[in-house]
Amino acid sequence: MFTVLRDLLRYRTEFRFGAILTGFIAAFAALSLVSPYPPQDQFVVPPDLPPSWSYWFGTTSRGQDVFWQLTFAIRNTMLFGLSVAVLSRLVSIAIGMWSGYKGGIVDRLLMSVNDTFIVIPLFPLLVLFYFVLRDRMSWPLLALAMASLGWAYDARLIRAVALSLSSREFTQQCVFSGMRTREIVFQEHLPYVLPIVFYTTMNNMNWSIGLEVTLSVLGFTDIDTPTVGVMIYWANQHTALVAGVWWWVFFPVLFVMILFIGLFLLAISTNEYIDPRSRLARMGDVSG
Amino acid sequence: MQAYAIYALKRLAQFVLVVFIGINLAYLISHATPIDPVEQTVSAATSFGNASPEAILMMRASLRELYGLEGGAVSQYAAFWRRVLVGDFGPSLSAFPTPVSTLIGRALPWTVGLLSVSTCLAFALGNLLGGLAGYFRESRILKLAGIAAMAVHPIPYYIVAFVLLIVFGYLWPVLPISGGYRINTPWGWNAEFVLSVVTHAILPVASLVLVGVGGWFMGMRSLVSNIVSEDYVVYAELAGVSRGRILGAYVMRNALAPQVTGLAMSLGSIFNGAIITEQVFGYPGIGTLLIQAVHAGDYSLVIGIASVSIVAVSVAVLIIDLLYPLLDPRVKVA
Amino acid sequence: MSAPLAKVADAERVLDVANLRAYYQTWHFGVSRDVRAVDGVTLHVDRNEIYGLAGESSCGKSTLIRTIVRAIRPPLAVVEGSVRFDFGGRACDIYALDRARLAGIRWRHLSYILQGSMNVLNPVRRVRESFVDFAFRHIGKPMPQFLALVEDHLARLRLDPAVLGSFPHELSGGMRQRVTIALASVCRPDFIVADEPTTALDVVVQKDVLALLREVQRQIRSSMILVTHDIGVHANATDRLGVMYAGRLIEEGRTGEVIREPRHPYTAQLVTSLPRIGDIEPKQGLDGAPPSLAAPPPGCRFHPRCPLAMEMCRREHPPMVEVAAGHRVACWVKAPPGGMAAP
Amino acid sequence: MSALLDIDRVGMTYVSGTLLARRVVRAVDDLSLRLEAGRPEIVAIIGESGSGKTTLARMILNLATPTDGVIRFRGTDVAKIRSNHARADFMRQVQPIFQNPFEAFNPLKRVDRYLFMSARRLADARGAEVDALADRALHQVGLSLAELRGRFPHELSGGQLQRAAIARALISAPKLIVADEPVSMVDASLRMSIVNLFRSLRDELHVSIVYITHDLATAYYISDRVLIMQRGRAVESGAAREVLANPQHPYSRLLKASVLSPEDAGKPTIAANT
Repeated sequence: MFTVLRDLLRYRTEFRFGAILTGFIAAFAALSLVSPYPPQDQFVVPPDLPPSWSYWFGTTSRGQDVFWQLTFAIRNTMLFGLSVAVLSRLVSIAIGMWSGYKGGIVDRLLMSVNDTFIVIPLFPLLVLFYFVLRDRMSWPLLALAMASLGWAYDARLIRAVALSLSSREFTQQCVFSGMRTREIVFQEHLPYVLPIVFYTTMNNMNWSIGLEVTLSVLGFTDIDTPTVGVMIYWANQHTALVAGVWWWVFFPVLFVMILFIGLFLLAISTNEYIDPRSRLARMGDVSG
Repeated sequence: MQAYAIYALKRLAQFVLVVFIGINLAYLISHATPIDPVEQTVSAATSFGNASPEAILMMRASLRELYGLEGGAVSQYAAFWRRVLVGDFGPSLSAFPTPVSTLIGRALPWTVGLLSVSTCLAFALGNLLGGLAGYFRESRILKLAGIAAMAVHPIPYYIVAFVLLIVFGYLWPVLPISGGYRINTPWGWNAEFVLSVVTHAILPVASLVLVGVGGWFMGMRSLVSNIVSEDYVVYAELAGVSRGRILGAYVMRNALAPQVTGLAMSLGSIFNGAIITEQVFGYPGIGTLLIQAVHAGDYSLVIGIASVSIVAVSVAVLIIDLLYPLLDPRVKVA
Repeated sequence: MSAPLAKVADAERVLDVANLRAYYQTWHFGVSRDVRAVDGVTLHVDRNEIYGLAGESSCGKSTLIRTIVRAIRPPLAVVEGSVRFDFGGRACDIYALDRARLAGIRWRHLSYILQGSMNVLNPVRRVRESFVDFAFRHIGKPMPQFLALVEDHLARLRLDPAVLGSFPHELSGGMRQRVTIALASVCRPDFIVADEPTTALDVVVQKDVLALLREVQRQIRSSMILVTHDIGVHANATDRLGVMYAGRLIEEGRTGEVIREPRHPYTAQLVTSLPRIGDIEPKQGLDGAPPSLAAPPPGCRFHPRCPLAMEMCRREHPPMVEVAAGHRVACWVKAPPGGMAAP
Repeated sequence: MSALLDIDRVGMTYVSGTLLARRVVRAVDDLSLRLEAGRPEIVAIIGESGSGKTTLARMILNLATPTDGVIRFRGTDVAKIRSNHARADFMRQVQPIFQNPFEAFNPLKRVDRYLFMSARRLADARGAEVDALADRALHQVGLSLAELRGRFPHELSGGQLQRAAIARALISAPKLIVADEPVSMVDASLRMSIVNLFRSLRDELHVSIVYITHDLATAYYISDRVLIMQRGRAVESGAAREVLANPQHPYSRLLKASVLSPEDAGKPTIAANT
């Protein structure tokens, strides 16, 4: 796994860019630990100041420093995306592996259900979820709801990998070497499954952060915890753009876009790397 | 023909499953909460102050019925399904006494129009450019197009729409940024009205296309770069078949089938995008209606829209699935 | 074969390959390499003959024919040498042609039969459309006459014209390969390249397909290169045989002669190790493995596995030396330059 | 004499598709074959693609369960072997060799790993015994642990890999080896050393071998008995040399007539079968 990372960093421009962008945003989020102001406090600085040397990203109409506010927002947004991604991985890995290894009727049934979850439009369901919960809506609940709805596409990808692995000849060789199923899965197959898991994790983080931002901007979440979406929500509530307080919107949008592109680059470059053909070429298989 | 019938039956079964699971999810979400939904809804709806006392009484009564709180679990569930199957979600609470179905019926054509135009545009544009980029790998312009598509693609619909709104609404206000047509324009097939519909659709369509194009572009490009080394393409090249014919009838034609499968798979998320985009531009479709309904605490409308969305997307997927064998002759024997 | 020597002398050459080198030049995640898949091959093919190309996996035979028909794309590149065709007086260097002239030659004069895999024909097009795509522009006749001509051609090859209406996946593997042969010969080309045409087929079908291939070649009197690793196929279908090892041609001659009296130790080993029904004599396999084409050994590339290897073999690679009429061998021991051939 | 392997009127029916589009394929039909214990022999199962020979191999290895009939190994119904212990015991005695040596090893793992694993799990070796066992098995196939240790599959040739696969199968001292097209992906110059190896396994290690192939010539060369299959059924069987020298069934005759022999070199007068 370490050599994989080293190779990717060294030879894939996309991965390097992705790592730099994501790392930059993560470092920015880490600054929230040394923030001089608690995130919920209002009117700690003069309101509506444009970016300047004392307030790099300006201040909001609620008297908050955009820079420090944004460190919290980015941190919460990233943590949220990460929790959804990790939670939904539990489902998609379990379903994907089970379906792919079992095959036959189990596979067909699971994939029918799986395709259903891919097709169903989730946004109206999430809105309904908020509608029912209203004030009781919290970040953990939303993360749970999104994780239990957003696993299907990744499960399909993981299943495809598991399916092809289970029918490879070397898997039979392992069986007849006396290896147990658990060992085969974790020792022999894991190196093939991990990259696809990493790829889907990055993609899923993008997806969940995107939905979170959207729901927050509409006010369909817990609007007291600062996230990127919630910041834009409050800016809209104060008609920041009409009032000319553009920095309140500009910096959150800019940073979240950088995060999206960073995660996306990480995902696609990994995906290209795990292409078996490129892998074999690297290992020095002679062609022709 | 018989093989096609079997294929169609399978797709139909999948359609039924999608609707079944989708509606059950909606039921589960709306019923499996510890909160008393009636009082919650009533207080939410009245807090906006747009309901008359008469409407509040009616609301309580119809809410009891809507939630089916009188009956047991089974009859609640049955009542829920009956409403979905008949398409009768009762009167809207915020626009009392207009039926929910009328409101949805009024909004749906806008959404369908927006969605079909932008999806077709994004699909056609993305696949065409992606196909060219995969085939002519050395082209600089196509490489740049690829980078641009990759940069916009991962950004969520809301942000892209929002940026367009800022650019064309505040920085360079040349296009209408709200509504589906110019207010006070008489409805009908006159040039003025049609033109206003078109100009109002430009920004919402543009934001959907901007996000959508990247996915198709990248999907097509990677499919094509695999297909160009398939035996049948190599063979046609050896035969001196013209490049245009190879790209069209051999490479793109074969890449189209998986892309259409991808289209069916991603309709759900495209629909999500349309809902959000509508809200940004105040487009009079399902999405704007849904968000208004939430703010107005209109339970029956929210349930109605969620259910109709599930059914509508499933129908669209079914249509694509049923047409798919036209594209791939191998399906029939499978 | 009892062909008179005179025929060899005045035979016209259709293909002339001179000192051809083609390398795969790759760069992957920091590892750059030159794979010398074809390394200095000289051969020629005469009119109306089937030239067989034998060799084991990754000996460069597929690369060689891809290079011969200019079907190469990066990372494969021609480093040195030339490939010249002569289609009835119209001589040309295939690497000197522009796009349009090359397209004009393809299929009309130079056609191709690929390994009988599932995907040789476009899966979403009917067989008829493939015939139109490949051959219509060369025939120069209106569509109805063209299709009539195609049907005649199929009938001559005893194929049911109904296959024209089928999709490739509706045909069996053997039928697909027969259709491909008909497709490759419909323009009566001067030269056909057949790359492992029967490898994916069952033995019974393989024999029928080979018979068809042979018959087509006799009918239209074209020349052909037939590439396969299967010596049995060569014995039954080719006139002359070239044997490749690690990117080089090491022996060449009349098929009967090469198989019955192989000179090169590698060819000898290849032929004598073949089991035959009715023969229970113990056979031996070769030890070791073919060298990596990225870092081939100096000298004769076979020397690490050769039972006859001597000092010279380790230093310089042997030239092709004619040991009998039309029989050339590259071996310091069996064919030393200057004619002191060991028996 | 007791049977080592007793295939008793075995059949295999595959049902593919769903309720709506059922397709039934009879892959193996009413097939019987018996290998005696204490008399090691090589039995070749000959057939073309779709003849059911690979399905038969899978059933013998308990990778597929017959839909009719019984396969007994030393008196035990193979399909009833379920517990981990019984499976390990079965694998100690019956081992497979696969067709594609490049596919038979995980390209990301070292080849010796599988030999050590077999030694530990199937031969209950510990510590230094593991290396010793692996080395002994490798010597039996003409390799050594010294040249194999730490090597990845892509660093070895097809012939070496196939030998390593055979060595791995030998570690538990099996009584029966089921080899499914073991040389069809191996280059011609290396093929005979592998084929000869099977012969020496029979003669020196007293292993019985079920040799599944489409190649009549190697079957003639090494096997004691042959069984020719066509569309799931056995059409002819008997002593290898007799059957192949003088086949009786029309299909066997067709197969033999289709063999392209190098004998014919120089008289390319190939004619179609039909």
